[in-house]
Amino acid sequence: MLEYIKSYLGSNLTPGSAGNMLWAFVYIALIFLGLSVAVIAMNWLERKILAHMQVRLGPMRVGPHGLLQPVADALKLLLKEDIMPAEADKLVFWLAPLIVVLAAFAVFTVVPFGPTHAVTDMNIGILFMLGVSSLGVLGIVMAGWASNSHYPLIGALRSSAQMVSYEVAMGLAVVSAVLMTSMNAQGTGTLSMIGIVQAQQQQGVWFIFKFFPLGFMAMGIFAIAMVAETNRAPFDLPEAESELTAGFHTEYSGFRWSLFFLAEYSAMIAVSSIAVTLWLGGWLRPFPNLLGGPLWDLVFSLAPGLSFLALGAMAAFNTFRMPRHSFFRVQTVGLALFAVLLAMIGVLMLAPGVRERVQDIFWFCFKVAVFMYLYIWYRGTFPRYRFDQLMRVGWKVLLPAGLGVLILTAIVGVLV
Amino acid sequence: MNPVATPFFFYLLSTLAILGGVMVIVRRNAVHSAIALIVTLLSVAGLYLMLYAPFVAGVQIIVYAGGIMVLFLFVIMLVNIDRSMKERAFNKQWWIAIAAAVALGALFVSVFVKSKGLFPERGLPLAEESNTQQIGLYLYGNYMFAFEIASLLLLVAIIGAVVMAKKRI
Amino acid sequence: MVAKFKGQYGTGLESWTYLGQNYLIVDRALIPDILMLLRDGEQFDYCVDLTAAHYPTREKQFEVIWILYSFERNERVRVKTSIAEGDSIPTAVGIWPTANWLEREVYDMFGIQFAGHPDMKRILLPDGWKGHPLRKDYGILQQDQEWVQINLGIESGQ
Amino acid sequence: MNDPITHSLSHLDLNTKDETFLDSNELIINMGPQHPATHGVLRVILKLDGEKVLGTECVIGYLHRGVEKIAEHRTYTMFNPYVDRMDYVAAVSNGLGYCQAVETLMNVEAPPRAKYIRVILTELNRLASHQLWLGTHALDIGAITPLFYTFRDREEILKIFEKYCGARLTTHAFRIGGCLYETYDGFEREVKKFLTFVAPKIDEYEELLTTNRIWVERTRGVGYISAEDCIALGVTGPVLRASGVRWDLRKAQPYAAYSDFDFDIPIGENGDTYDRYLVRMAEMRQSLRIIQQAVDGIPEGPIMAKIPKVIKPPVGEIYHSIEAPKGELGYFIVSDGSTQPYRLRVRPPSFINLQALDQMVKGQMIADVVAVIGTLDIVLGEVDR
Repeated sequence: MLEYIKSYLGSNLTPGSAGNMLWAFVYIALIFLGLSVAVIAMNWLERKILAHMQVRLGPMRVGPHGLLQPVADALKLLLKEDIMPAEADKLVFWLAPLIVVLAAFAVFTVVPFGPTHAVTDMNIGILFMLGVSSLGVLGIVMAGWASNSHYPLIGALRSSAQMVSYEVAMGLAVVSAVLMTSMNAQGTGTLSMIGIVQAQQQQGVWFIFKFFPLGFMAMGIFAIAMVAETNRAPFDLPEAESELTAGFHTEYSGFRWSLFFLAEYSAMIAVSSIAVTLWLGGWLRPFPNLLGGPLWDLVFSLAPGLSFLALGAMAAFNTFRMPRHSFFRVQTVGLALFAVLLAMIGVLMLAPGVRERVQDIFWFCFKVAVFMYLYIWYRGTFPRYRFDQLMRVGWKVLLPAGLGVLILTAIVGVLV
Repeated sequence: MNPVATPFFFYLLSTLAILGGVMVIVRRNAVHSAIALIVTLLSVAGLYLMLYAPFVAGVQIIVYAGGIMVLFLFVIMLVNIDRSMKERAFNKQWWIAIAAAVALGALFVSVFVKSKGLFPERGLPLAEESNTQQIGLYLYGNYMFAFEIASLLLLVAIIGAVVMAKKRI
Repeated sequence: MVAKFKGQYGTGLESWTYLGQNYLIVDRALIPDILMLLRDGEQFDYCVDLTAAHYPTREKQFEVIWILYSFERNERVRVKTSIAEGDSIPTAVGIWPTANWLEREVYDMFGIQFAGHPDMKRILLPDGWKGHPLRKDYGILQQDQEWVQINLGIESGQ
Repeated sequence: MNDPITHSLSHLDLNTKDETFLDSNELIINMGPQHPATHGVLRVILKLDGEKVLGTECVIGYLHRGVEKIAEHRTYTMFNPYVDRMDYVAAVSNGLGYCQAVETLMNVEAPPRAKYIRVILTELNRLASHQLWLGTHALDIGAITPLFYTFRDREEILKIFEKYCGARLTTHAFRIGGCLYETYDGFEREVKKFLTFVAPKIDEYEELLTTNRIWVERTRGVGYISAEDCIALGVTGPVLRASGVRWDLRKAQPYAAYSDFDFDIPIGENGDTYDRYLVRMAEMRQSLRIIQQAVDGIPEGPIMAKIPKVIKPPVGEIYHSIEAPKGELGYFIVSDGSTQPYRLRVRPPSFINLQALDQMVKGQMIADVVAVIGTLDIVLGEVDR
């Protein structure tokens, strides 16, 4: 048994590729945990960042600076009465959130957090990701129909039309990135997520900068389409609250609703991971060419630890800013403990041996976080598109642009 | 490469596919039928994976389960389910349908029995790595003409659909 | 203007001014003609308001009032007519579309029927309500208790 | 009651079928009375073909309180606070209209200082009303941030109100014959400070929206109404002006001290939601101009005209209207010489503007219904009274 466990350590394959079931399960558990934490953190961050954009404070009551608010929300949702409309189609109503969540989580089996940090390396990785994430819309459509109510139905209709439309543009953008992977000696590309990042490493350029501005345009198309795919502002028509109250999940409440919530945020993380993998060099650290050499390697490997230390310092700073009143004592202590926790993580990540291993994951998560911030920023800035405008953008702007970029990429690739 | 394709998975996926297929025709509610069809399509995708055809499996999921079925559901949702529920699911041609099904089954069995020598005893050792590339080479090399004809047909279908659905263009 | 009207219609029409505001008192029979004439001939193209008042002691209990405005002349005029209980009055929807809801409100509040109105039903009160609240014989605390009990499931709305 | 959804659907013919090849079902959707975008308890029954609106029917009256009936049972003074409860986001305007109407009926005039105070507060209120409109309108169209910006700045106005008369929303700021309260110490300073504070804030709202492509696409050409239709439907206020009619009661029939001030009437050209947005934004700036002039030129003197303790207007009737933020707000008062109005009729701009909804959204999308309800700037308290 011990041998079996040890046999994987030191391997340079993902557990799935190495055929090590145990470690594959460990990875799955880790990703599931990490994702749940990320969704919870995202919930808090979105509310806080949006609040600060809108000249208000956001959650401040539960825990210091509202840090425990997501936990309280989760508890509330779990304990809430689970209402199923009397006229609903019970089976489909029950199945829909499950499908959405399954689709959103299943894609993470191939997301490469590092050269070996993925559950498995599928040779059709990107295809698998697109395919499985497109299954999520089935759940949305089923939810809208099963509620047997008009607003959810219209939400579901909108969402199905929207997602099918934007998948086309999204696919074209992805293909142009996949074409770029074939710019090597053998002339064969790859669909494997890890392979795509390795291709960027070999070619010494992130695909966003390759054939400038083609790579950039492809990523732009993807970045717009992915917002539409995940039903977020300004493309949040399926759940446009001012028109359809809550769109397809109007009739959902409690735990079932929280599944939709979970799925929405993990789908956001999933599509951001695709964008990061395809164009932003996945787990690769920035400026490998400009700032190369062992010294810079060392400097960049310190980044994860230092950023956690910085977060810890921020928390500590805010600890001192807490009002000196007995009412806030528990919160102040909590914030201080949180600062210590962050600092300890930072110190741990600075330790040699650890820092080399975590920096892949750090850079990947950092890039994904940039996209997540963009999501919040869009939401704070843009009004909502109307349905016909949304379709026009999808079919008349993004699709021709995607086709053009694809053709140009192919031509440039042949010429170079 | 360890074989993942154990007989257990084969039987599991086939059973699911067949069950799904049966559900498609016996359920009165069209949405339930569509969901059953999705189960069938996904099981078939799993079978493709077992045949070392990951690309086909992926495309099956994207195109059929993710794209076409969504459009199916889209249309079904607009149909008055209550009315179709009241109508009899089996209409008067059921005995023709059974005859056709029996005939088709007999054809399959006879082909399988007669040409047993054609099937290899074991799965062909296909190089998994180059699978997708091979498909690309075949599609855009050997079968270029057929592929383009198919795409032309689809284009015609799209135009036809637009003409039929739109009042004025 | 008034002189012209008087020449045309004779006695069915009187004009008054109170605190600088002009109004015409018109016979019920002349109403559609006068309103049409005011719009087309005198550019009173904007019907500001349409309302009524209830005088239970008079013989003709209701007074219907049109308040008109002319953008051209920057001038207001009120047209008033008296009708008896149960009488109907020709609608002005064809002259000013805005009269649609206003007439419905007058019907709702006073029970005055407007003949030819495309959709004569209550607007502010629920459809099945009994009584017309702005009549003087309708008490301020009065409610359609039956309606409340049936539709709201409570004993009383008070 | 009848069938909850199809009841009172007389003019929406439910049985006509679309003549397309694919015979799609028409949906009847019940929007409201509990709905995030109906600004209160408005219920709109929409007849849809997919996303397209074939017809609408408004069901109103959920907030009916019988204000006109109450007026007949209260003295003129007692009724004054009730008018604040109609258009509760522009309570000062309502009070101004009512007080002026009764003053006209009694043939008295408020002293100049009171008139100036009235103008300052009414224009501040117009600003607050437009800010609230902007925030909720933008929220309906999906931009959530302007709401918080406008509420932040509206708060400053409400603080001034609170300091002046003790109430923030239902102010009851004016009395028949003038104002009850003299301005507090530092009133002028605070109003001036507010003016310099809020001018750049209006630019800030515009920065977020005016050139925002999505905003322009969502509003340009949406909810079009021509000047002729506006007049025929009796639509007034910014909606009328956005259709190109330069008509504002403050200029056409000046009341209070408006004739003393120099200001423009902004108008639009296209009569669509975008123009209405621009007109209201420009109106905010014009309000600032008026307030500036009023604060600079506020005269000294009494704030209350000589009126009897018990208000008993002579027998007669009067119609008086003012330019409220939403349009022409009129009061028609019949006096029988007693202390109570014999009949008091309010001409509510929201009620009459709402009538244009059906015409404005026909043939457009569901999302536009929300935008048009927002752009009409209705307040259900005034629609239902």
